[in-house]
Amino acid sequence: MKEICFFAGAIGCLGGAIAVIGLRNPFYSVLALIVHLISLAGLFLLLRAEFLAAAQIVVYAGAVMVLYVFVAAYVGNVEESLWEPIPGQRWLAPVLGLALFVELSIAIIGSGLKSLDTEGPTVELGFGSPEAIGRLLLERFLIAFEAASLLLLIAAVGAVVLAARRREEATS
Amino acid sequence: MDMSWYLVLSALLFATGAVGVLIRRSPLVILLCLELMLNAGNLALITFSRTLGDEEGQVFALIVMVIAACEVVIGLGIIVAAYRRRIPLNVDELRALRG
Amino acid sequence: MDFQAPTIDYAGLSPVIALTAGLCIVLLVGLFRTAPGFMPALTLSVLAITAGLCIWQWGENESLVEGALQLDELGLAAALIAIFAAAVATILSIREPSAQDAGQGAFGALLLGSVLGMVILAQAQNLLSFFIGLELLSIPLYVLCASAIRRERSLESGLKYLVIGSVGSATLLYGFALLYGATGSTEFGAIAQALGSGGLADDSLVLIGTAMICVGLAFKLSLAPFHQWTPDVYQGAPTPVTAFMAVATKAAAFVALVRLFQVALGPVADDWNTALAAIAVISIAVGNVGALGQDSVKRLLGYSGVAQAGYMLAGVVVATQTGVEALVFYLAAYCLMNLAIFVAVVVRERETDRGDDISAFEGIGRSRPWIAWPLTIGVLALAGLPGTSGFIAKLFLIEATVEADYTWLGVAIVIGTMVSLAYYLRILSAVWIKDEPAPAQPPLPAIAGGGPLARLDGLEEGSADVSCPKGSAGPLGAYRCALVVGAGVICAAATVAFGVYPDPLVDWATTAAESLAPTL
Amino acid sequence: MIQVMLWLPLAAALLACLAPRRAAGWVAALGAAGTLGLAIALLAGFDSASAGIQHAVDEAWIPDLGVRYSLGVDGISIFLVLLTSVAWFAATTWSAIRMPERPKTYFLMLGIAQTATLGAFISQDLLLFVLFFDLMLIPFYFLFGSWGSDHPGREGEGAIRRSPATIKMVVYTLVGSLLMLAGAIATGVIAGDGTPVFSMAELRADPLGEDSQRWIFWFFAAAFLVKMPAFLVHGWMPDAYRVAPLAVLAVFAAVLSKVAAYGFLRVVLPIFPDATIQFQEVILVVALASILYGSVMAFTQTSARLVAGYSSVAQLGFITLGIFALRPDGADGAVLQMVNHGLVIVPLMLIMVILAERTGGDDITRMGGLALRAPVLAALFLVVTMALLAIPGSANFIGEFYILNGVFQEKIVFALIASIAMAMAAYYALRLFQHAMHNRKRDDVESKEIGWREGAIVGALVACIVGLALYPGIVLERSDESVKDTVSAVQEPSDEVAARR
Repeated sequence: MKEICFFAGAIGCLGGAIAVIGLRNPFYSVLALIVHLISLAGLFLLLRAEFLAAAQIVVYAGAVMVLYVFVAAYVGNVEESLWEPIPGQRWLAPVLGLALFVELSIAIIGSGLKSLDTEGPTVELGFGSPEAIGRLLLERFLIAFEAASLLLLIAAVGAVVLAARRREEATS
Repeated sequence: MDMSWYLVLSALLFATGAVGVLIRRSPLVILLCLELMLNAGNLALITFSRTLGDEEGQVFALIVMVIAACEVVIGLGIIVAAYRRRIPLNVDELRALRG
Repeated sequence: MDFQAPTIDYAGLSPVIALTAGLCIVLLVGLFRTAPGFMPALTLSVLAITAGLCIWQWGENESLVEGALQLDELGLAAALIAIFAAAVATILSIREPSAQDAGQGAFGALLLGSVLGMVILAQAQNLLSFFIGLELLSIPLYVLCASAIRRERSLESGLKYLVIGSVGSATLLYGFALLYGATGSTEFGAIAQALGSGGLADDSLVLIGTAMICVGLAFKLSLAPFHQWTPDVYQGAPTPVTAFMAVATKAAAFVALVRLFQVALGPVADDWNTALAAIAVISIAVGNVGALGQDSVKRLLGYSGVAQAGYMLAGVVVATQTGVEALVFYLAAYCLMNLAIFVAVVVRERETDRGDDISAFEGIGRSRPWIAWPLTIGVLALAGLPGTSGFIAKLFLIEATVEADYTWLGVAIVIGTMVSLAYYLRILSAVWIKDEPAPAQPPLPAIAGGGPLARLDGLEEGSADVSCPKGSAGPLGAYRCALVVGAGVICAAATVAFGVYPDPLVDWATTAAESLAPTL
Repeated sequence: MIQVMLWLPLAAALLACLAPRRAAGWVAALGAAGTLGLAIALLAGFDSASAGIQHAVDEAWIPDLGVRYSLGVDGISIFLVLLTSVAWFAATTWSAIRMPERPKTYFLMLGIAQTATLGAFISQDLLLFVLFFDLMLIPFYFLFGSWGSDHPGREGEGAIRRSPATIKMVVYTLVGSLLMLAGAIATGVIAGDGTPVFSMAELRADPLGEDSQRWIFWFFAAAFLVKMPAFLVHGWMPDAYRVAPLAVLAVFAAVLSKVAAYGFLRVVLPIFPDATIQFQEVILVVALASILYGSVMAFTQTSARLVAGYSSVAQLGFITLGIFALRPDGADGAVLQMVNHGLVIVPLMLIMVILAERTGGDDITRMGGLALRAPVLAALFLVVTMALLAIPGSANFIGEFYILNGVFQEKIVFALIASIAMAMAAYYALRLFQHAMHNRKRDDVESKEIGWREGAIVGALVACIVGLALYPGIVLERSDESVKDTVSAVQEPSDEVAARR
């Protein structure tokens, strides 16, 4: 059962990812990323990260992607040209990507860590629950938590700075 | 399922994202590809968190989600600002800066 | 609920708290209409308070908030450098179009946010704080780079920086994930323990993870071959932002790098020091060669920054006490000399319509001694000539490399310096040898003949006015120009002073480096 | 006292910046005069029987790096200090009379340059020496660049512009200096145990291993040969000489090249004795090549500046030859010759200023006919020329004689070839004089007597030349002990080598 869930999630995840980089219309790419994100949330569930799975769906697939959709619609879904300025970049990039993948796979498979070849230790019931995560955030990772909230504030300020309409512009 | 499978999947996602950053020229899609790379990192973190049986990795992943959201906001902000000023944002055309 | 609040040493955390509070205050006050010059003054006072708190905490050495941050002299040293750079950038940003566009309040808040990120990054003692600090540093900078949204180049540079910076972050994150997976911890101390005890040192996860961390940080530190964004972003960003970015980011990121590599990855030093040495040499070569043909001073400084980062990396590679001392010394010296140059760039950018092109500096040796001298001293220091702190800094570094049996790295630094002379001298020859192009400026007052120390007959006659564009003359104008030029003069004077009497700065760097002593 | 002497020029120059524009030059000149006075006082208090360092000052400067602020003079450096003070006094006073544009910066640069040069001569710490050696160049970069003039160049070649010419000079010489910096640091670190040691005395007492010496030797030799300049690395010289302002060129040519020769004596011989012996012949060949090349070039040039420049190449070749004979008499001659050559070059350049003003350029084919109308100038020039060609009776003759004597006993072939070059020197010196003074006067040449103030400066310098010619012992007696001491480092092993053969 777990295997089936994993492969379903993995296929959705990877298919979404490949569609993101493969589709020429940015709008479709955004939709593909949503598929990817939802499948990923499923995998998170399999890994006993319930809270993160929920956050992934609510925050990411919900809020952030809506932003993407709006911008994609606003900027317009201009088709990307197939003309390539650096000849060979198209086939060079996959080669680099493949090399990266092989290298990472070697790292994973070649690792002497025993625990990687298991399904993971049994964990108690509360693992990955909002309570457990929240406790860590407020106890051990308080600084990171506060910094992250400040980061959100700064991002908001940044967005305002970038989006503000200037006087001259408004008049012209 | 062995945990290695999850990790290999995350490596694959990371590589896909990296390829996307390299071959795509629309900044919007490049932002999407950055998401892919960060998500790959998140998947790895959560997998390890499961392997090790402690939640640190999950907290890390949560913070990364926040960071990714912030990057998206700024990136989209720049794209919109550029669009409003009719600046073509094809990353390869950003060559006014090339010396 | 058995919730246990962490023990927080508020005194130790006070610089971080002061910056956070200051950021919010600046943001809120910025919403109201205030007298011009008030917002920068407010930002400056926040920075001053933070600097004061850093100095107050100097000498403390403890772990803060459950090991998230490490309060020690090394982190505080980086914080002080970043704060100084931010102060100069704030002064430079007064009347800067991009800051006006963004609103001085937002500009100040973003700047403070970035400084906060640097302070956290420099003190980070676990992977999570490290990562969030790095992002808190970078994200405001992306916005600041793009903040001159009327200029096409600024937006481009912001986007480019964002994309490349995020690629770096993602790579770093993946490296962190692998390291976490292999060692089972995010704390530097625990990671070092795990690496030191078991047979983990040669594990492929650790190796590849370390490699990805190197690459990710190399993106952030603009080390070759991950430097391509640097010249573009330096050129496109508003100059005060470039000045801040060039100096402060390096300081914070290098200190964080040295802490991460010495403390957490210390047991596997053999894995990374060859790789870092290779990156250092490539950066020295690429940066110096790239700078040769540049006409834009900001681009030139971008490439030279790549080379300088290569020099500094040598201090990390050697992994000795002297190496870290040399690194901290170099960072401080680099801060002073670079800012002296950027002051001149900002002034000339506003005075002429030639932007930051090297021709904008032609003949200013005659007409604008108050700008020309800081610029000259800064460039001489970057080139590592004696009589400036740049010389002592190079001396320190080379000595560290030779001591640690990396003589070839020292020789690489020397050869890089030789190449760099060619482009640094181009700036000087524009300043002192070429004549000022005929049109443009109105005839100048008698100060033209004054030397750098002709303070007495210079100041009243309006050396301040001389360095000002016509447009901003007004009650604030003269004052502001005195401030801008004064910042440059102070940086240059400090550069010379530490070149002649380096002891205080050496002691300072030594104290800072000693906080890593147990792990070296 | 030695400290006051070192920093006085800089202090005076800074003071000059505060002084009113008119007075700036005179303040600086006063500083130079004071320095000269102190240098003479140093000589007066000098104990000629001792070989060691006198008037020593030794304080920690950067303890963490092992760099010490360590000064002192011995029988070799005392005369070079004196030469420096004399040359700078002449040039500064001369400039004060003529008042360059932007005088404050000009005199500031001149002051920095003097302090740096004095520092190089009196520092007893290897890194301090390197620091001053590098620093020396920077003010000259500005002086050449800002106050020099573009040179029209010879026919068939384009104009020589200041900016590239000065950059070329700085890059050439600093490349050498930076290598030297690396070499110096390596020496200190290798010699030190934990903390590096840069004290010359300690380094001398405990030389490095032969392998280290071998490569570090070349780092130092490169710096010194470029600075001299020696043949093959002299590429910066012609352009820089042609664009430089002459009063500045006077001190530059007179003193800076001597720092390089002094460096061989002070640093290379004592600290790297094994390598010196090993590479003796290589350096001798370079020196000989410089002599021949310099002499040949000197009598084909039409620019008076280049005649002086190339003759310097030849003279420095001679001096190097003397030093690398590795015998006391050769080195004695080299020290004497350093002083002589410096003393000759300064008045030569200053006279050149006058000639250039009268004829509108430095082309010797355009000069001429001044001897009758300006007898004093001509007479002064004659004495200088005679000294330049080392006529018997001049101190230069004695210097060259000592050098040749030294080389003769060591390497006879080199000595024979070098003596040919002496004859060549006679030719180009006379050619210069004849063109400038005798030939028929051209119409556009204004032949006027030298002004009294300028005349006094040149006259005083010429008096020094004559004085030294009458009593060269003043130098030889005092420098002998130090020279012997210096050369002894390389002598014993050298004799061993000879014995083995």
